[in-house]
Amino acid sequence: MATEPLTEQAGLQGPAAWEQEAEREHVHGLGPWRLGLRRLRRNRVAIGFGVLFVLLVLSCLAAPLWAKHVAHTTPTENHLSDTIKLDGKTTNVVGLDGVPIGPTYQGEFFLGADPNGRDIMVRLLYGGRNSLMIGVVAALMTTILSVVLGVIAGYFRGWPDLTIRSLLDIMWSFPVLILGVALGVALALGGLQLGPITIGGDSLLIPIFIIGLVYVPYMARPVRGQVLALREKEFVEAARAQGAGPLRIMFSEVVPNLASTILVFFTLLIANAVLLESALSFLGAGVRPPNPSWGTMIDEGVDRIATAPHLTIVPGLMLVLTVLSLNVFGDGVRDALDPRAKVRLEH
Amino acid sequence: MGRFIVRRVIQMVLVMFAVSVLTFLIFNVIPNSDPAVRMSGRQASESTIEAIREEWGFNDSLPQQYITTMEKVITGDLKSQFTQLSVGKEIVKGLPRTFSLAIGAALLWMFVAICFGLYSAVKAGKFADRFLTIIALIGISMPVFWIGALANYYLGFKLGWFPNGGYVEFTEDPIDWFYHLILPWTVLAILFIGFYSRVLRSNVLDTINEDYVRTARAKGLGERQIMIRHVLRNSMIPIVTLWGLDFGAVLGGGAILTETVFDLQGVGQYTAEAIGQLDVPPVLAVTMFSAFFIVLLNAVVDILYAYLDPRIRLQ
Amino acid sequence: MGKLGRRALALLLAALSMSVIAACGGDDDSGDSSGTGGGGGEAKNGGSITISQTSQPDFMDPALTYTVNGIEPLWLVYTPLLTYPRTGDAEKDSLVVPGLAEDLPTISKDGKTYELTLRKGLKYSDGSPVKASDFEHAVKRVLNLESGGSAFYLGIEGAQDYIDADKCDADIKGIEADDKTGTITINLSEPDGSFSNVLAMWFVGLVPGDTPCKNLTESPPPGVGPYKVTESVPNRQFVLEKNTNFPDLGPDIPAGHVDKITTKIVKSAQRQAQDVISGELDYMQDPPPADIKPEVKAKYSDRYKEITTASTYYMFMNNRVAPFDKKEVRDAVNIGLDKPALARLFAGEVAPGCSFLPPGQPGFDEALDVDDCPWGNPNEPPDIEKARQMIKDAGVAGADVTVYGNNDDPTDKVTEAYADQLTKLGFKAKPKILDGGVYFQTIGSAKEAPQTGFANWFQDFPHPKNFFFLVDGKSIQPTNNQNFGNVDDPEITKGIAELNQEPEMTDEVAAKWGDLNKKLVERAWIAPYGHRKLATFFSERMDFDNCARFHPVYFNDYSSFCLK
Amino acid sequence: MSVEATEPRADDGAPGDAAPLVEVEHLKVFFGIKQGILVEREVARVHAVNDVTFSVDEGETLGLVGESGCGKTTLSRAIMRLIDSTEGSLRFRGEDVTKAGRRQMQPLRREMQMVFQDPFASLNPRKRVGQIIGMPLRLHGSDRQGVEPQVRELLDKVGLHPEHVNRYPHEFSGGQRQRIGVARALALEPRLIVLDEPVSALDVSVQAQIINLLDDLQDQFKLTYLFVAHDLSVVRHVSDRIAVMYLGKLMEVSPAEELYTKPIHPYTSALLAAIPIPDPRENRRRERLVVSGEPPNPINPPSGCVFHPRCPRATQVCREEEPPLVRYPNGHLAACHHPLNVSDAEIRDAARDPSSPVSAGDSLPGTTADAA
Amino acid sequence: MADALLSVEDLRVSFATEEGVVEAVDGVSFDLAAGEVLAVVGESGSGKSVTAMTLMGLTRSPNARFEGTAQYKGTELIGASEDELRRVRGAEIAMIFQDPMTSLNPVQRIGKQIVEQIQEHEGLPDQQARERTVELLERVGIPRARERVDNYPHEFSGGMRQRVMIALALSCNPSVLIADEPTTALDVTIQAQILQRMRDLREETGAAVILVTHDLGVVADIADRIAVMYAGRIVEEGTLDQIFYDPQHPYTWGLLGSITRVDKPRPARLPAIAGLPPSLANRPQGCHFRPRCPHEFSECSKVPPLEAHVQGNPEHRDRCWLSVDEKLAKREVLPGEIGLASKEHAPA
Repeated sequence: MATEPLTEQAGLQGPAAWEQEAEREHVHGLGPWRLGLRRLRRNRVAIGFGVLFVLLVLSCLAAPLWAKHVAHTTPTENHLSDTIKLDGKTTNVVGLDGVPIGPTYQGEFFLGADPNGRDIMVRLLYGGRNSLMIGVVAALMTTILSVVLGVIAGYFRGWPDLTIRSLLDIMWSFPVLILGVALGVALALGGLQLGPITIGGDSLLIPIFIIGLVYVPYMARPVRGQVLALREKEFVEAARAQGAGPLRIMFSEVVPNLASTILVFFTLLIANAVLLESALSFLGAGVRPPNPSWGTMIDEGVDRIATAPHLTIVPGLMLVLTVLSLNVFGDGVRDALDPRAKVRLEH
Repeated sequence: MGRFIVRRVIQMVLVMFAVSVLTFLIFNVIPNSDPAVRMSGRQASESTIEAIREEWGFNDSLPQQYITTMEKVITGDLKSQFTQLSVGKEIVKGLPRTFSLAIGAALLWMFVAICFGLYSAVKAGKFADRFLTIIALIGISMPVFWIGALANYYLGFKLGWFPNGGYVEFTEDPIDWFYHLILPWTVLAILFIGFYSRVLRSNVLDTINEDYVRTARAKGLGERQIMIRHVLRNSMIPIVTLWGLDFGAVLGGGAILTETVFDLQGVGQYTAEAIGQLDVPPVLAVTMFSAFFIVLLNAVVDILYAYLDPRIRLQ
Repeated sequence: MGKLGRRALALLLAALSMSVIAACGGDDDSGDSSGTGGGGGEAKNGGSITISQTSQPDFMDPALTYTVNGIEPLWLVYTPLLTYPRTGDAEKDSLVVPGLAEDLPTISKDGKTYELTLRKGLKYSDGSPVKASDFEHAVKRVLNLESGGSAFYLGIEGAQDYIDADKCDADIKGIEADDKTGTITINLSEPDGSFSNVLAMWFVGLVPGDTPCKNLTESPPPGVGPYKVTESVPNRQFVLEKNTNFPDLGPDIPAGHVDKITTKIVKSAQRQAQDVISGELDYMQDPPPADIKPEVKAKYSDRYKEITTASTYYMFMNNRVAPFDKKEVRDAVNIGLDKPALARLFAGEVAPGCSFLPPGQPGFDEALDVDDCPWGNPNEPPDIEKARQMIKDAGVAGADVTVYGNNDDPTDKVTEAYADQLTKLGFKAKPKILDGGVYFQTIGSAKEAPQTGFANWFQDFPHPKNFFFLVDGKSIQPTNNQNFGNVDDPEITKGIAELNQEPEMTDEVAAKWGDLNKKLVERAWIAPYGHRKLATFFSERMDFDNCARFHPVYFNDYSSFCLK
Repeated sequence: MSVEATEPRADDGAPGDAAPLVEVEHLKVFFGIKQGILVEREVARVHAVNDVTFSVDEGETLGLVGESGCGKTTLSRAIMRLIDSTEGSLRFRGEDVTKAGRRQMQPLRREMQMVFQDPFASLNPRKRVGQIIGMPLRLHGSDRQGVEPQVRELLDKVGLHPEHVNRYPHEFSGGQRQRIGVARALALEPRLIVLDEPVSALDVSVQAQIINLLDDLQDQFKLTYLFVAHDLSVVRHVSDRIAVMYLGKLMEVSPAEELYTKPIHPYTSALLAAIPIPDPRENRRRERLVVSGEPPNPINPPSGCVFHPRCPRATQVCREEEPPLVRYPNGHLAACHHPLNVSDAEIRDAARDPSSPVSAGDSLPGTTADAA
Repeated sequence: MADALLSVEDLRVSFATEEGVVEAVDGVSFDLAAGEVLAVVGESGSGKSVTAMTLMGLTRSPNARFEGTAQYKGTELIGASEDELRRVRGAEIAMIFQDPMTSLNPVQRIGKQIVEQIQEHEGLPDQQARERTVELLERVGIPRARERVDNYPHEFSGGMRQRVMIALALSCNPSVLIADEPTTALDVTIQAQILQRMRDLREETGAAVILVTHDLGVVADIADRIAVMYAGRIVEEGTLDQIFYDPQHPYTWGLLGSITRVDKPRPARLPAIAGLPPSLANRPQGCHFRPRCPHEFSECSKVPPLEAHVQGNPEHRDRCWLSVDEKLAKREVLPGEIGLASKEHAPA
């Protein structure tokens, strides 16, 4: 971490020979952050997708506005027997045979309706809030747990390390999705009791908890590895030589050096968490109806793929767009800051 | 090498033990509800719940409960609460299908990912690289069940290019077997291709800058030889570990979504159904089973790895 | 797994007892075919067909199976002492006739003793002779295996003692069988007007007396019936082949047409429908899924029909919990319930109605489902304004209501729609979707005290008793309660008790049940909204006109299937 | 060649005005090599530092020299109490700190500081220079406001601009960074500074600058240095005495100039001979003795004298008996059965030094030489 | 020089980096005669390694730009195609790298790595190539070479690996050997062994050597001629004795002066060059050494040419505006013994 990793990232780089010579006399070099930012800014695609992600988040946050002022409905309001004027013709929102209308591209039912006659656009935005919320909070949970565990294991070594590492190794042995599913099934009924806090089985906190947990090994292991490397750095020895205690060393010497890794992981974790949420929901072990999320919407839609393909395609595209924007942006951030961070995914 | 293998096998057994303990804890300790009630599924009477409690020993101490559970798993006495069918038998029945899916997909994704990753790395920074990068990222951004459902419906049913899901035994008709698996293989591979090609690309770029590659170049070797003998082989080593994990996961029924979408009725789909029914014993068994597969594959890969990379053996 | 696997379960398992028995095949709104065996020509014999089910039958064992997946094939393999005819005439087919018994039972005056005699010379499919004592053994298996059907046979004297003994070969005091004469005497501890129906259930289809007391799904025992099971691989397929040892039981109980029926388990209902369209499958046991149905109806109506079953879908309203403790509120819900809207969620698979008793049940009055419905014609939009006003008047507007439902398709959608309708009536309603696996258990718990929610029932046999226990004050329990709304109308409770004593279903008794039904509906104890339809869909090579017999109790009759 | 005579100095605490600042007695540092599944156990031990005894007096500079893997860096870390020693004792200004915990060390940290080898790794890249140099001050009680002027002063002392206080390490060159490292070590006005290869990562022209700086600071602040290096030519310029290590053991301890002119131990002599002289003619004149072989594995050090497998003078006794540290005139110690550059008389007068390893034999060179 | 084996003319190499364009090599010219040892000396960042590697085409990358020529036996190296270069690499010009720990492929047996090169250039059958490899390993002093040929690099110590690297470099009898800091990563006793071996081998093979190093001790040991580089340029070039005993450039003075020695009494104070090496991306105008030079004057803002100044020594060239006399006068100020020695050996 100490020397700037000159990476392969598109564009500028010196060959190995040059780096070797340059390595030792790096006068007035750029700081890792500045360098990262500069690289990132050059990566227009990544920036573009980053902006797209922000737009997606903003539009999901604006869901109530759309619902109230454009669609004139709520995410839960049924329009089973309603009709709507389309090109002057009166059309059932839901046909007698249960087939809902497709996209109208007008204010109401912009992206069509679901079998309950609910406005897909409205549900899409509200569902996005849930999906994104789960993604962000779960990623946050993973990050915090991983950093705490990784730092403790990497810094103290010995038995705390052995314990944490074994635990992570064991968790690592489970396929992400199956571990998620197992937890989902275990928690579906009674919910979770964490000390005095009880979380109901259909609470959104359950998928957050599950997703936040299953990715811990994927982040904690690299963090631990990095802490192990950092702890051998002379500046950590220097701090110890000056009498700094373990806590101070961890927080003021080690953790700041993890910042770029954390940032990279966080972005990519959100993407994976959103994706895992959809998979768990699809399997019935994630978000429980009636809470909408993109995963549950796809799950509901797949059954009507022949008569109402928009039910599957629309939330799926939204999901892909969101995850893709995070992945591209995250990839850009990684290339700019920490080219070696890797996240494994579910199947 | 012999010692290494023995050590690795002992380690594998220990990890499997730990995995079984963790699985047991997930199902019997974490939940906030009576495990007997959960286990008994739908329309259980008090007496059924009581019988299950008795059968699984939920009143006993935890270690005793663990032993009871493991006895059931190992002796194949584990039965679905829902169908009363032996979970072990059902898993065995699903294995050929799961293996067919896993092996084909794993070969496909490895092959394509190597091509993509290598090409991308060689063309780093150029248009081809950026294009492949975006393709790869799209690949890892698509939910398998979504793309699978769309492919199945549009390519399988609407256009009729492929069978509409389902599975044909290899022994019955190898060509039809292959034909039925093309879509599932492709869909499952898409995600891995995306991921592996990215990892390989970055590994290759790391390796290209290694001193020994410079040495190889200074030796006057051709670019192709350098890439294959020196760069690719060394870049592949970390990927083999990853591959072991993922291949193990898919072998062990990890491809729940793909199997379900294409109605392959392998171990994964069996799990998916059990989830839908909250049928605990199959989920417990598959969870343990798939982790065992990963642990096993991991050990195999490590041994392979020690063969590939002689440095490992000494550690 | 998405809905692919769940939807089929939904249909078949949503009912409390999971047994689905249809009635009244005449109520056929899909066209001219009445589905009788004698339509336009002669049914052809021979050939093999391949059909499909969405999920493995719960058990391939007559003593245990309690899902339509198992019953539909197995009732043709294991004929009980009494049975239902298979003639194609719906009315006739819902009346109990002698099966392996020579005649209908002789019932003692007090209604407690049933006497039957086994026909002579019967042979199981494996050639072994049928003995009178095999009946007792069949009952023993039901009781010993704690089958879901065991409750039906607890009325037999000594049944509980037998269960407590926990030994397969212990004696059931109330059953005496003489293998020489073939006489069978059954003593009940209390009279039971539906016991003949109970004796006609597949649970007690006769099996050899040495059949072990264990789940025989993987090697079903021989039985007496038009077909025998020759292969059973759980979750993959099972095969029925013609039973060459099937004795002549009279014209109303015919043998089958095709020689071999292979049933494949295909998890995706969509795939099944597509395969039936393309001819890879000849018949699907489930109705085509909502997604494919428009196409099926449009293009393949010549091999597709829908029949309303003896089932009722209703919302329970817990009258022990506010706000449904007020009659005005329950009235208002009945008025405001948008039945046609809910029917759309079933993609037309529900016939809107008001009656609790479904068509086909004695006492069913068709008028109650249409014009005589006290809450307005169920086929028309409700008077929401009126209902709103009533709720306002009752002073409960704005009350929080949690609406229970499960995640089976389309129950979840129904629940959400119902919650939305309650919201429109002035409540603050929120759906609570539980997993299908635990739903009925949860709402049957007094601790949970659910306010209102989804419920339904499919008949086990054509007797109103089979429906009325759902609203019987005596059946209220703290757990596993099936009277979800805690309905305890003194008059109705008393009426049920009295009518249960009637040994025979005379027109008079049926009319009395009808009165109870009307009272139940008028007093708004529950909010029924319709009866479920099922469908038959054949491949092109099947002879749809002559061979699609629909049985009022057991649905599609495989023994009628034939090729063109 | 005349040597500016360093006063003969008794090593074992002869009466002087000051007690030794650091005393290391029979210090051993072994690293366990752990292996195992889930539960790890020690399968082998690296004998990094193997029974070493010496002391550093106030104000002097002790050079500690040896090739990579000889244990010199481990020894310096052990003295700084950055790693635990396995056996032996460690005293700082008479106080036993062998097992001292962080609390006990805290006040002593003021007095002992360290400068590290790698100017890039020794400064936290995420912290500003001010924070880096200010950290020891903050740790020892200064408040935030009080620190900055001190930091500026320190920067000035080591030859950097005080304005650079808000810069990050990456804005400096290697030499400048090493100055920052020195400033950090100086912050608490310590008595002892352990310098771990402080110049080996620097270019020749910058090396000289840093060595000069260290020299100046020592004069200015009366510092005591423990100067660890692999390069005998660099050590020479700063050291009063030099200790030569090989495979975890002390081979020779000598006043600086005497070591270069009169190396007693064949290993020292080989080291000196191996250093190429940047003077072509001198080089051509010089007869170079190249030692063959490579240092053995410290997991399994050779028996007897650890240098015997490579030593041109090795005899049977070298394989069998570990030579004690023997005292020669001028406070010159060497652990060798077949010493160089000593007269017979000196051999006769030589005595076993108490700082010899416990496992060393008693035979002195004279006796064994006859035996050989 | 007409008889030069390798002739480099005005070589310029620049790289586009994150921090702008860096001129790593800025107009380097030298000739290498058959059998001679040319030492390229300089501190890190002086461009010495880049120069050496550029000759082999090892610095080629999309971000690099090259100007000038390098002729090897009439073949142009700088603009050569990869195929042409491949024929030269390993066979005609071979290279030894600094870090023996990373320069060998860790997952290939060392024998194979050498055989690979032999077969690439000479197409020998396996058995013959293997025999040659064993021979080579014996020649560089690896004991039990026949067994060890099948070992992996990690089974060798650093010194042994460097011997393997040398064997590898010599395997096709190259005419030019480029050794880039071959001993820097080694301990001093091992370094001595390697240097000795290199000296012996050089005599045996007669290969010309370009030795890239920062260590003047090594240079004094082995070199025939020296080129001193500073910030991308050669600032002084001459024979071993010329550079050591009659250095002309103030930077060379500083370099020689700041060396610590074990064979002479230590000076009270080390003579050091003041200031910092110039920033790589941002070098001073004119003479690059100007900011650190104690003798800087107005002329120094122009780039001094590399020319011979000392009479009668046309091969002794330097880049300094001072006249020879001025230098002689000023050099006395520097107390380095070697530099002073030149007085005794003043040009005749």
